[in-house]
Amino acid sequence: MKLLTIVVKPSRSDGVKRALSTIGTGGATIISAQGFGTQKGHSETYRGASYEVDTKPKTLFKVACKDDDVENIIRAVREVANTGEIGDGKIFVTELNEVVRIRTGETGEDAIKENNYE
Amino acid sequence: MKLLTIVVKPSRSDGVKRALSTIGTGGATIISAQGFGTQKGHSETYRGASYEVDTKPKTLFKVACKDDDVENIIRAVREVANTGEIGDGKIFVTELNEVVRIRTGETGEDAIKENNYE
Amino acid sequence: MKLLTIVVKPSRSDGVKRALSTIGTGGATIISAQGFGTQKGHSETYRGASYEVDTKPKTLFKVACKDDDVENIIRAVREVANTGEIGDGKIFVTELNEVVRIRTGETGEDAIKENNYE
Amino acid sequence: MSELEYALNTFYLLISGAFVMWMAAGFTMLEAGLVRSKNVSEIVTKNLGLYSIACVMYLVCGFFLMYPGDSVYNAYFPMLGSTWGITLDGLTFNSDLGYSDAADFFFQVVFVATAMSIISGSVAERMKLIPFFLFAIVLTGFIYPVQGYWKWGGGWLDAIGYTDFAGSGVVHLCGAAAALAAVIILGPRSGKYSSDGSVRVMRGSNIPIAALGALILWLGWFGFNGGSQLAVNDAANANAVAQVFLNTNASAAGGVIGALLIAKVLTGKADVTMAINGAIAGLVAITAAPDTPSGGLATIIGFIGGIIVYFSVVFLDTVLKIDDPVGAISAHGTVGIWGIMATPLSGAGAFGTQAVGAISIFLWAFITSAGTLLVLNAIVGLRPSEEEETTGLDASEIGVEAYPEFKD
Amino acid sequence: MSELEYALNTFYLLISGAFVMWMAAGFTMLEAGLVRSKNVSEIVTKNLGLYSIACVMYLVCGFFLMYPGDSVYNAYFPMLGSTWGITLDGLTFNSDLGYSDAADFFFQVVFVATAMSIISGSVAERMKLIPFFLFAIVLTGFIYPVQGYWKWGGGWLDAIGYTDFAGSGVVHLCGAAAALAAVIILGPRSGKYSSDGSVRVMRGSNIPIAALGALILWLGWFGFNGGSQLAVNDAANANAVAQVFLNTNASAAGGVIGALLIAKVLTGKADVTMAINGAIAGLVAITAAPDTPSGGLATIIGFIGGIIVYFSVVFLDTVLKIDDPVGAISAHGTVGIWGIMATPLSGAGAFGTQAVGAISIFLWAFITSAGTLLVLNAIVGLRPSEEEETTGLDASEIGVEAYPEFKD
Amino acid sequence: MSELEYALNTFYLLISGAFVMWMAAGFTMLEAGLVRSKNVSEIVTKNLGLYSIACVMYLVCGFFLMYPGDSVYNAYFPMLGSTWGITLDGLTFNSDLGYSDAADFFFQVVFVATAMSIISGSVAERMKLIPFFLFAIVLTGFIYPVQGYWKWGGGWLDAIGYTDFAGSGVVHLCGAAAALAAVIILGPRSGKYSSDGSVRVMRGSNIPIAALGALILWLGWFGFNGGSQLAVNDAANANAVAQVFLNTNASAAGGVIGALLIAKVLTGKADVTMAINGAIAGLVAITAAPDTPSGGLATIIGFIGGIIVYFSVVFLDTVLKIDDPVGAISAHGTVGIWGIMATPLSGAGAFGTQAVGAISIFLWAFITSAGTLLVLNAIVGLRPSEEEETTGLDASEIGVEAYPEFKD
Ligand SMILES: Nc1ncnc2c1ncn2[C@@H]1O[C@H](COP(=O)(O)OP(=O)(O)O)[C@@H](O)[C@H]1O
Ligand SMILES: Nc1ncnc2c1ncn2[C@@H]1O[C@H](COP(=O)(O)OP(=O)(O)O)[C@@H](O)[C@H]1O
Ligand SMILES: Nc1ncnc2c1ncn2[C@@H]1O[C@H](COP(=O)(O)OP(=O)(O)O)[C@@H](O)[C@H]1O
Repeated sequence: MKLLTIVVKPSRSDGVKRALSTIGTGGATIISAQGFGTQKGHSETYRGASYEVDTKPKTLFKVACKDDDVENIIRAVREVANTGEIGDGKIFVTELNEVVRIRTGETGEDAIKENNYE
Repeated sequence: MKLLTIVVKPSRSDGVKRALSTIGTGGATIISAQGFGTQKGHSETYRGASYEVDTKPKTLFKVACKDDDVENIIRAVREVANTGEIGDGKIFVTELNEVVRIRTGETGEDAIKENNYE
Repeated sequence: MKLLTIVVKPSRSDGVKRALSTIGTGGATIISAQGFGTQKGHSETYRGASYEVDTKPKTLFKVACKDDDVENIIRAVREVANTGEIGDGKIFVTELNEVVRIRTGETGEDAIKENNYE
Repeated sequence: MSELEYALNTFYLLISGAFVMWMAAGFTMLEAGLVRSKNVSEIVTKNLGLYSIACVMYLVCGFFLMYPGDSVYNAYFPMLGSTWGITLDGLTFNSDLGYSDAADFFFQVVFVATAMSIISGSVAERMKLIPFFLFAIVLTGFIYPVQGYWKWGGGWLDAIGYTDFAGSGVVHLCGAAAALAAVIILGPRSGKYSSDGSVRVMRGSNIPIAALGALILWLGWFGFNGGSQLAVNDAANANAVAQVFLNTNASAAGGVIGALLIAKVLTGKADVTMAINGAIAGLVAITAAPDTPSGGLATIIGFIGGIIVYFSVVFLDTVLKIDDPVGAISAHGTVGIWGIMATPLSGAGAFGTQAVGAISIFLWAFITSAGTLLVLNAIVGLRPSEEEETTGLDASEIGVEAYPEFKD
Repeated sequence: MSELEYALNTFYLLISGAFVMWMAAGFTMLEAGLVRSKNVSEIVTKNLGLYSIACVMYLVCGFFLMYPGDSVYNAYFPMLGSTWGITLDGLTFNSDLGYSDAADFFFQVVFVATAMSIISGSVAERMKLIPFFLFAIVLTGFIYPVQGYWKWGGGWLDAIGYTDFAGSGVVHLCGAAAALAAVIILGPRSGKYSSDGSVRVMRGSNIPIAALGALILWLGWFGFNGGSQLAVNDAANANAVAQVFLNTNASAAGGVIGALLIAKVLTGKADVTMAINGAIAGLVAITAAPDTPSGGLATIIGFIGGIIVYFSVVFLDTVLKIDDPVGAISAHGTVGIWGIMATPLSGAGAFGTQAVGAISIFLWAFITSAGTLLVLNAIVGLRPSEEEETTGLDASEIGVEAYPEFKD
Repeated sequence: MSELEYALNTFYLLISGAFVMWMAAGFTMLEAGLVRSKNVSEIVTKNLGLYSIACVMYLVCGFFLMYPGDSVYNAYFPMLGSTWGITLDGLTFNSDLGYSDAADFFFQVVFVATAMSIISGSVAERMKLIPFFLFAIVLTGFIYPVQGYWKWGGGWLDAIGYTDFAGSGVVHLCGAAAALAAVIILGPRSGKYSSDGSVRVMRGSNIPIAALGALILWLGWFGFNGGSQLAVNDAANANAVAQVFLNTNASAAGGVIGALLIAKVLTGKADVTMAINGAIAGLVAITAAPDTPSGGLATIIGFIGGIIVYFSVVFLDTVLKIDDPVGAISAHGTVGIWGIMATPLSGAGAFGTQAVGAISIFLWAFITSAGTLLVLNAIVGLRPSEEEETTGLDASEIGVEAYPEFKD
């Protein structure tokens, strides 16, 4: 399994959520973040003094998935989050040794399979 | 070493903190998050128009630990965070190559051992 | 490539940002967090009743980098974030299988190389 | 009239005016609380600016346009003049008027600002600052005074017997009609209505200050309605002012109950933003005749106002797709009409005349506002770019985040 | 009395009443600032609703119950009547009363709302909306007016010489006694006290608006106490009103200093929430006799009030485990008793009579409230489910988050 | 003068005083909105505390120092006395004064608090509570009353014909001069200016409550200026009060427009914090002579005040590196001087005399404040440790976070 860390512009966050639901990853965990990269900050004025805003707001998704799904997810995320403008974000792929579903104790791929309870 | 990413309901977050302290992981880093999974959102009304809340608040813990502690921590977390209801959360286990304690420069397991300074 | 998770005191966060920019990691993603470890909380009084604050505010950086840069980054971060006081934070190093730049679809080290577009 | 009576009347008008000035804070808080946080600094700026512009324009030409004395050449358009140079030297013991001219001006000027405040809420989150202020100049210097003259300056609406004690029509419907024109011309906020017809909810960012805004308006309304008796120097006037206070309060209470009840019954939740709109609705509804109903009837007029505002908000938002972030068109417009038409219930005004008043004020404000806004749109453009709107107007127009330390 | 004097008195009562109405905003902000953010919309709704209910109930029956004129059949329970139909036609130059009946009603109605506002803070975060509003109907329509009649309507407490200028007892202690009954019946907020007896601190979510609330109350209190002289038409009355303003302000200042000082000395920190409670304590303490003490004595009465409120809050919270999120029982109840008992210090009232007043008001309000609440609990249930309480009442009752964009 | 006139004057002074008391809420909100969230509880506490201290000190000695009657031994230092024991028994129909002595005291005491409120904003985020309160004792009990006596108590500034209707100098410049001394002695907030000379921007945490603060001040100023006529019992006085209301409002409006316009022209953004400072600047500018200019001239005086405050804020912050978080020194000091010097524009006061007034008040307040603060610094230390300052004074001084649930 893999653990994806997806960083996108906040305005694309709803799209990513929908894309992930459609693919059926079973879920995601979402965090507000700030980022910088090729995209630099910009300068603002406050009470006549100027200052640098050196980061931009981003949304970070943690998604656990089967190895096979990685490609699909990357494609789907790129589709909705790629505006062609600098600062669109990155996808980081890391190895996931194990997952546990707290409620049931299921492990491995079972733990992230969408289940039909309720 | 392993890096655990633990996602739980916010109401269980105090319990998880206590459980981790008891086991003596040496520490944790905690982040507010939103999540979706088997547990879907629900719909709300605002000024007569209804809308979907598609995520639920969650709390995310990052915990670095020795390989041997993984099992213990999973058990302890499940004990406090398992309400039997859908949405209780997941534990993700990934390999941790190296840790550095910024203050001392210690690395490896030493860096996450609780130390008695102060 | 490696994915570093760097936890520091919020007051050091600007310094870390500057250090990363100087080294030229190409970027970082930053998240507000709370932490505990060797450094415990402290007790406060509110309306005559005392309570425990069991965590301290921290800032978490996610930085993807080439294997060669890890050492440099650790050194640079320690330089700005090490106050010698307990609670200065940790650096966690994990393996990064793959990175994708959402905008261009570039992968691997290209995806995190600062590029000159714009 | 003795000098002392004159003095008491003047003092009473000044205190009333100060209460109405306070309504500027009410609108500012209400609107700041009901928009998203990325547009809060901008709406605050608009409110501070529009109030200031109203004060200057009314001094430059508005007051004289509205109260031209004998110099009016006809009953429709008054003659232009100026009160810019008003000084203490020119003020004497004006016992015909019964209070100081300067107090009169002050009491009137805060009303203009109220009318304009209604508009800022409706166009929130998507109208640029410069055209908004240019429009404020036209509305407060011209559009408002002309129809104000029709009724309070002794024009034709007054002549036919149209009743409007403190301005359900002259102030509230006028402002709401201008707001409606603006909202139609601007279109909804970006992302508010999807192509599939579904409505995206954009929630207010700070409910307690929105409620504070409503409570400020409630307090200010005692000056708004209570001061409109214009005299408190004998028993008859004092009794009238007292009845006005009693009824204004009763109607607002009725409005809260009406809106809360209907929201709870229809959705199961006691939507606090509807309670807020309900309070304002109750206040607007009683404004056309706060002196004549009994306390009980005032409560009922407000209660019905609260129910009307609920349905009007939902209907505009989800059926007509008219995007009014704070519900001002419903609270001041729809309910303003209810207030005007309800005066005959307590024997004040006749149904037909009231209808003529409502229609003519609505048309005048709607048409002149639409015209002005279309011209402004052609010259400077009313809307920010979509990018600016998505990022929030605080960043592009003001450069100051409202809550820089609170994550969103 | 001349018509002009009558007019001035009426105007003075109306302005005083408007200031007291403003206290509704004070309680709303105070309580919204001192609860956790997940219950802010709910407490705002309760405050808007309770004020409105108080206005209607007092119009329907409360006023007449409290001021029944000759029609009372005994000194304990006045006869029921109605002021629902009060209109301008019925108002004449009532020179016996000295001011307009309508102004009188308005000034009285805002007092009822104050009494009820005290309760909403104490039951915050854990009482359902519907039973709260039902209780508000009973308290404002019956419980408050009956004991109000005892003193201000000419009942037995007045006859025995109990002194209560503006209502340390009739308003504040009455509200606090009802609050105490409610808090005992409801129990503490879920999670507040652990089984091991330790107290969990639940911090207020917005300190500046809590402070704003206290400052609004401070301002409103000039109407509350200042208006209770009921006349300002000659030198003696004017001097009395002036002394009341001076003393009310001095006592509030003393309260802030007392509470801050004791907090700083005992905990090393100048707890701002205690300063807020201290201000209110100072105001409550002076309310029983704001006209008789010197400015210096008023300061000391407030100062002691500030110290009392500190210890009362801590004692209720940590020893008695009575969970009062905003400290209302302490500020209005404990300090209300102090205010009643302190009147002899400036020669007003006798110790014994004051004690009879405090005890009888407390018992009446406590017992009738407890009874009503137990009945409501049996019928509709007072508390939300634990799940709802943990999630916050904004979600389950109102459907509107107070601060949807600020993370918590 | 009849008793009724006396009564009306007294009532008018009391209401005016209540409006000025309300300015305490204005300063509290303004300052709470313009500091960073980690210092919000602290600044709220300072404001509640300083107001209370001002009330006590003025009662103990300030009032008598400022208005010593015949007992003054020279025109520079009045004799010490006390109003601590002021009671109703001592109040009679004082027809020479024309209003109740107690009302006079109340109206004066709220002015002292205003002067002290100016200072709290300037020293925000870096001055410890205890020395701040000790300084408040000295300023409100001694520094302010002495120069107040010079003008309003019949001292030498009054004798030479210095004009200061409501206190551009006596209140605002006095407060700002003390603030300047404090800011220079304290130094800038830690991290504000880097060694390379660059300025670090520290943004206000809550813009809507800062705007609310400005609007509260605007309302309160009607009492501040309007009440300073001290009588409203005949046509001449009533007209004067009315003109004062009109001009105060016009000048504030001018100030908003001036500051917004210059900000927009120079930076492209309509900085809302400058609009807020502009409103206050307009109010301060007109305060020295709100009765004599025409409405138009008042607007222009305010407009220029708005432009001055903009440049003054930027100049102090970026050139002189005087760190004034809320811009109080500019709004009350720089613009206070403008107000004093502008009175001859409407024929009130002579240029030279006004300059003498401004300079003497400035020097007195600056020097005595600096002396007091240096002594306090030596004894208790004015500044918290750098660690405490970085963490925020809420944690170290108050123990209560202002917004515990909103992440930063
Ligand atoms: N090396 C990195 N490590 C972690 N996050 C990064 C890194 N580089 C960029 N990011 C994240 O991706 C976001 C977009 O990257 P950026 O380089 O600005 O644009 P683009 O990916 O379009 O070239 C950044 O704001 C940051 O959140
Ligand atoms: N594939 C996933 N990747 C990352 N986080 C997930 C994933 N699936 C679920 N989560 C997180 O776990 C939480 C609970 O998961 P959910 O499937 O709703 O319930 P349960 O684990 O009880 O079946 C989610 O809200 C989300 O934060
Ligand atoms: N085992 C751990 N897993 C994850 N984060 C940790 C762990 N231990 C410490 N941290 C993080 O590092 C921060 C500093 O650690 P701490 O042990 O208090 O001080 P130090 O590193 O100086 O010894 C903590 O507040 C927490 O955010």
